[in-house]
Amino acid sequence: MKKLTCILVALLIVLSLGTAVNAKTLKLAMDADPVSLDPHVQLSGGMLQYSHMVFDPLVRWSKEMTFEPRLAEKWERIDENTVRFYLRKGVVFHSGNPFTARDIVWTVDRLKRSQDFKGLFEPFVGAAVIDDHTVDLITKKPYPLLLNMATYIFAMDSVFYTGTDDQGQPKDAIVKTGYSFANMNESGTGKYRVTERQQGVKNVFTAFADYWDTASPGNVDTIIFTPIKKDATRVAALLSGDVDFIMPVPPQDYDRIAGTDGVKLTTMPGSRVITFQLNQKRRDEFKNPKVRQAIVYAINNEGIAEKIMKGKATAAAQQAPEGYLGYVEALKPRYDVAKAQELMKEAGYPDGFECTMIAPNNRYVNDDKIAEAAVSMLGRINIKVNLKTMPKAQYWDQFDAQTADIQMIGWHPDTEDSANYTEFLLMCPNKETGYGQYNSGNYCNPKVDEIILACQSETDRDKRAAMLQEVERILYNDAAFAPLHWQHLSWAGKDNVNILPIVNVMNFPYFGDLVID
Amino acid sequence: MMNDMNDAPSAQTPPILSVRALSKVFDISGGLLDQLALKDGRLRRVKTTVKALNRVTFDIAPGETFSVVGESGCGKSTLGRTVIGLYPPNGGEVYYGGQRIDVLSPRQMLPFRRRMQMVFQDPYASLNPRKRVAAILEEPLRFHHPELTAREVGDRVKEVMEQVGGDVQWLTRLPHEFSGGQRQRISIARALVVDPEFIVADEPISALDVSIQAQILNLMMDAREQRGLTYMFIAHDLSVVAHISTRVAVMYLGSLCEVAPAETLFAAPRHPYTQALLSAIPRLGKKKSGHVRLKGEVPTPIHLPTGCVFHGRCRYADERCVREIPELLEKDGGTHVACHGVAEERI
Amino acid sequence: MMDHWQRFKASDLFYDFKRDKVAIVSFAVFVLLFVCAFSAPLIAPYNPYDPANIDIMSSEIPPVWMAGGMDDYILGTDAQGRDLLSTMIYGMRISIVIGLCAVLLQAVIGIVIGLIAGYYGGKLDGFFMRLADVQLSFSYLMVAIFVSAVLQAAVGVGRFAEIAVPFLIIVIGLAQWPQYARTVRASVLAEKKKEYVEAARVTGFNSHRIMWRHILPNCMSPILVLSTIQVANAVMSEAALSFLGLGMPVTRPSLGSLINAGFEYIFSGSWWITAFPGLLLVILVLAVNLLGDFLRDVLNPKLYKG
Amino acid sequence: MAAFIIRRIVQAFVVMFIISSIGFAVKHNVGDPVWQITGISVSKAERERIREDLGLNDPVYIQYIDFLKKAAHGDLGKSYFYKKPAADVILDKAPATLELVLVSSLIIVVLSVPLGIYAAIYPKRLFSRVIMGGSIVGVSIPVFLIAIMGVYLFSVQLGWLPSFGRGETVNVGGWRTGFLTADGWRHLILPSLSLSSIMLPLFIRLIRSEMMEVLESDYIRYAWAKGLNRYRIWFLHAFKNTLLPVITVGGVQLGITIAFTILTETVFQWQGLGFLFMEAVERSDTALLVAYLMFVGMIMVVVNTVVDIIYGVVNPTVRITGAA
Repeated sequence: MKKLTCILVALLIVLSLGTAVNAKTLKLAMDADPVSLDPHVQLSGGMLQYSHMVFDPLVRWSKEMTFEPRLAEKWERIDENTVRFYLRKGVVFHSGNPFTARDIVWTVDRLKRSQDFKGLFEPFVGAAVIDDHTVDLITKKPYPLLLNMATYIFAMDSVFYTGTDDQGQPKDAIVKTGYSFANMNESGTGKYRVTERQQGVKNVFTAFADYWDTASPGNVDTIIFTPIKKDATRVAALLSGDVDFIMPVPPQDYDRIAGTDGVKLTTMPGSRVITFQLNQKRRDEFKNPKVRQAIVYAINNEGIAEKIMKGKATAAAQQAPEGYLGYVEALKPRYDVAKAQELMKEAGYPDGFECTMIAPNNRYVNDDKIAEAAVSMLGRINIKVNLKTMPKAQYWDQFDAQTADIQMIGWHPDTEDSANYTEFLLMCPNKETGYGQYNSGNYCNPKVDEIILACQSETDRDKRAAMLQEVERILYNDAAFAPLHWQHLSWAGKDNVNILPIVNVMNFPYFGDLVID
Repeated sequence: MMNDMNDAPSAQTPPILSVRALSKVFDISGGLLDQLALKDGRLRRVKTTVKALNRVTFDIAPGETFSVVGESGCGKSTLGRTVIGLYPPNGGEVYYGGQRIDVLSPRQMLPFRRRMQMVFQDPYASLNPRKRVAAILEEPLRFHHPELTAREVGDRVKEVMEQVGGDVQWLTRLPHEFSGGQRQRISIARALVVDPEFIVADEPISALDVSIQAQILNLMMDAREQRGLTYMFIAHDLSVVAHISTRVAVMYLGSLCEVAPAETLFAAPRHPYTQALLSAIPRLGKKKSGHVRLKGEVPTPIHLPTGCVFHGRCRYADERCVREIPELLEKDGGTHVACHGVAEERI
Repeated sequence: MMDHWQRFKASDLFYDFKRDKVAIVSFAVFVLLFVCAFSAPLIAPYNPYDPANIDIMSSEIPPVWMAGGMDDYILGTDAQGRDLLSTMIYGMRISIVIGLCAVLLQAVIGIVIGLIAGYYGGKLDGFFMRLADVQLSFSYLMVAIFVSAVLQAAVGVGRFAEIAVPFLIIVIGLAQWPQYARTVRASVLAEKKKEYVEAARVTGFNSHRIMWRHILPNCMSPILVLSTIQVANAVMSEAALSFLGLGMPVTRPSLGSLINAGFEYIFSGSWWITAFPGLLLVILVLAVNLLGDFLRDVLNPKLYKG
Repeated sequence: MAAFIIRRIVQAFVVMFIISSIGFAVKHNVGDPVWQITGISVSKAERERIREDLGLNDPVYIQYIDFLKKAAHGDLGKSYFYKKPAADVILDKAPATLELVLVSSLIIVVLSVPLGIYAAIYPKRLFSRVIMGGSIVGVSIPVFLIAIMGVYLFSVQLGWLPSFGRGETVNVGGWRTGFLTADGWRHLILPSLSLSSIMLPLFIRLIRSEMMEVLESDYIRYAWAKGLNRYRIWFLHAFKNTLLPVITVGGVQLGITIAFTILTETVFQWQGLGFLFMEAVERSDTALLVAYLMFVGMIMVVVNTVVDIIYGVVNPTVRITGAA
């Protein structure tokens, strides 16, 4: 046994030496760089991608949507409100401080203070130290998504972030719009340290010498991360060899990249659903389910997925994609112009009507082109749509004010759970509870609300699935919204960059595990 | 202060035009910020002005040809333009036919516009290059006589055109198709077409060839005969003035030096400046006369000399001339002279 | 009318025109494009605004001579499945309308201000010219971005498609009036000194009449030359604004927004979506610029420099 | 001179005031920054709290007075995105744009002067016709089209030149320069060429027409009559006098060039002020917008002043108004 351990250790050392010798540099281009070095400043894809590079979560999603141990080696449910996590030993922060259970408690406390994360951690009472390497996560009531939330707990160095900085401000302050210690400095347990940062221009990540995960095959020593906002420029940068890896890839360039020697494209179905909401408060016509159905029938979302998304999108008929609890296989896209025209006639609008639509032009993949295509499609059933597309900076303001009759919105659940879609997009809008915050269609069905609220504390997986599927069926029959598709995720890189093993449906590439041949 | 011209301009007929103590100052200092200057370490506002006319007083009787002469820059053109109302005066009064006109609004001024006209110096600039001759002549007529029919307008234009020696065919052409002399005929026609009583002619022949000058002068004199016009004729050339004028005014640096009937003035100039000016005219049959040389240089109208504006260049000047501005006083034979020397009978 | 034509035929301008091959060709090209643009509903194979003609399934079809091209779509289709040729013709109509109207607006604003500033001078002149200086130093792009922000807030986003054309006309018109104002003012200052203006005043005409009927006609050559240059500029400005996403909405594309939309496809192999509108835009602008050059040579006006 | 300087300073203040008011008036229309700094699933109440903290709920005039007070002390507000004072961000990005404009201006000067002079001296030669023809084609191609074609040809197809960014930069006392590395220069080529493509044809034509006018003038004829060396006539006598209008126009055009950096920098992802401006618009980073406008306004006032002074120096017959 001892011998075996010796051999294993030796092997590990050789392996790690080997990786050290083969250290590679990755030139990476994404559409935006992290807005801060403080992972709690903003809940956004970009910040989570950054967090996975510099910090480690307790657990993380695997490709198969199961939980993979990271800082927590194992966990167990000890009562209906508590899960105990056994933490990895010998882990050190970039500052050199050892990682302990106190850091997790400190991090959860901070998450509950963070403006962006406090919503997600609302069901939690907090975390409790059992010993140096054991910690309990306690919720207020039975919570089915406790582990999902544990993927957001990226351990921060409580010692490093405690005290006051040279400007006299507390180091743990979460500041969105100005200077703070945490915005400018980091100490995580992750594979990479931030060694150079020119915001919006260039970020350099360098491998941390004392990183705990020596079993990882990753051999990238330095990541030079440049944000490139314009799709075409990002593609040009890859094609001209200026960068090794880009994400996301615009669909129109899929063929070009796939057909170019030396670079390759990787795509994967995603869980962000793109929809149109039909505002029943602004238009009486949309109160009529027949009109809503007619619109759903008129939109050729399979055509959009095939042509505008170049086949890299899955036409949707519901909110949750395959693999989610709420997914109902029987619900299929319903494109049928004749049926749509028939429905319009039945609803009493054979000559159609005129209405307005807004959509962002830089938020979702090809969002403006999708909207434009939908306008033509609705034209076929005599609904004349005035479309205005705008940058997302202006869009959310307009969306929130419900300035148009039809508004586009895409949604990806932070919880990776079906219920989250409905909670934000389709539950009756309620200022106090915050449900239906993005329900600009003002669809309101008490039955749906009731089921969703019930499944929030339903920990039985099968029962929950049945409830969530029921909701999808109701929404489908009501044509509560016009579904378009689930966006696929896309990455492209040079041939020697092994993209596929490190990417996942959340679009958090685990760069620590990246292998460059 | 007031001289006798004020009370009784003329014993016989009332004057058609009376000018009283007319002053005109041009401000050339630009905007507020341009006026700021550092002086003695302090920021001050400094205005720069050109004193173009200084208390000019005269009368013109109906039927006269009243000439104003002086070297270039002396303010004679400004005088003409101020009299006719192109420039608003800064002081003094202008009367036409006994009515004060310098204070009238453009609308009140309209009836006088028809009665007072002007002929300009440069025939190349005074006709609108974009308008056909017919339009140039018809526009004022239609403007002042909207009651006229197209035919009546056409007839009157043709009539005037013939009077100035033009051809009816000229009417369809553009100004650039004509010679300078022809243009000046058109200019005169434009002035005549509204049937005025009084015309300010601002050096109307000085831009023309010598051979043409006489034709134009004759044309103007004929028009005076036929229409009973009164002229205020501005010139820098005394020899031209000599045989057409009834009276002549001599100007120097914005002030009148001497106003006298033409014959008197040319026979016996009283003011030292007039004397110098006349001595410069070459005359046929006369041998080199005693050419009066002036000393010094012409001062600028920005920094006007004290006292008599001419004192710096006058060989008769004394201490009073430096101190006190001489007034235009009547001497014998209808001559008015502004000179202390003449008044004191030193000269 | 005949009379005018006869006179025009006899004029220097026409004489020079007849002898200048480049001018003839560019004039012919411009007239051709102009006629095409305004007879769009007659000559375009499809109506790109009619949803019945747009099928997403026939998007990105290459031009007819390329593999995969279809006879129905001579120059291929764009990313939405619109016939590119028809869309370009309609788009050109929008570009030309915006270009001409924006110049008209600039000209009206600029001429009025230039005339007033030049004729009255003084404080008014100082004010307008400082305003022009300030605005010129910001160029139309920045002015347009701000004006568009204000106007969009004023009309609400929902109805933007309906007001996009007048909106762009106003943006470009407001952004470039100083060019006219300065040129006109310079000419007015020169003309004002001429005696024909004094003659008009002596006749008793009011300032209004003198400015518009006497001075303005004499400032026409620089205005004419400037206008040709400005039409070219306005078409380019519209393209630039559309390129930045501030221009025509995607459903009623101008040449500029077509180029912008196509830019995203340039690496994907669907080069025609950008290339043909781009080429058309360059030809249109070039024709107008060459005409402007010809006019400048013939009329030889003093343009305000800068 | 003193009055001239005072006048310019007053003018600068007026310009700054106008710009800041306009910037302020419209800043609420470019979007709500709170949406940019929070994740999408953050609750409405939380968002409202942030808005309150940032003072965005105050009436606009109060915000404006607040801004003016701070601006008087040189504080132009804080960029939400960069989490730094807006003035710092501007100064940080200015070198990139200034270097780009500088290189473009150099290209323009180096090419337009000889070409313009040549076309003026030998107007009938074939090469002159090529220059003039090329220049009119040049003005007719939108700058973004040239930039796109440049990227497509030289970066993607041929792979000779980088397609975006500034490349390797060196920080010299806070000025991040691309002039000191070969990589930096390689990255400068395409952006500076496409930026200069707007002004180069205009300058060639301007120099040509001014030079031709001067060559027609009496004193040049007189110089020929005197039998002076032709190069002396062309370059010493004629060119010196064509410089004057070129300088004036150059000053005005510099402003337009700076504005055009918006287009060029957008295509090339050049991390300068133009790019910053478009990003600030897209992110509704309003403090940055106002600061950018004021900075550009400031540059324009300074440039205009310098041009006027140079004008006065080169041409002593022109008196700068108010000069004592």
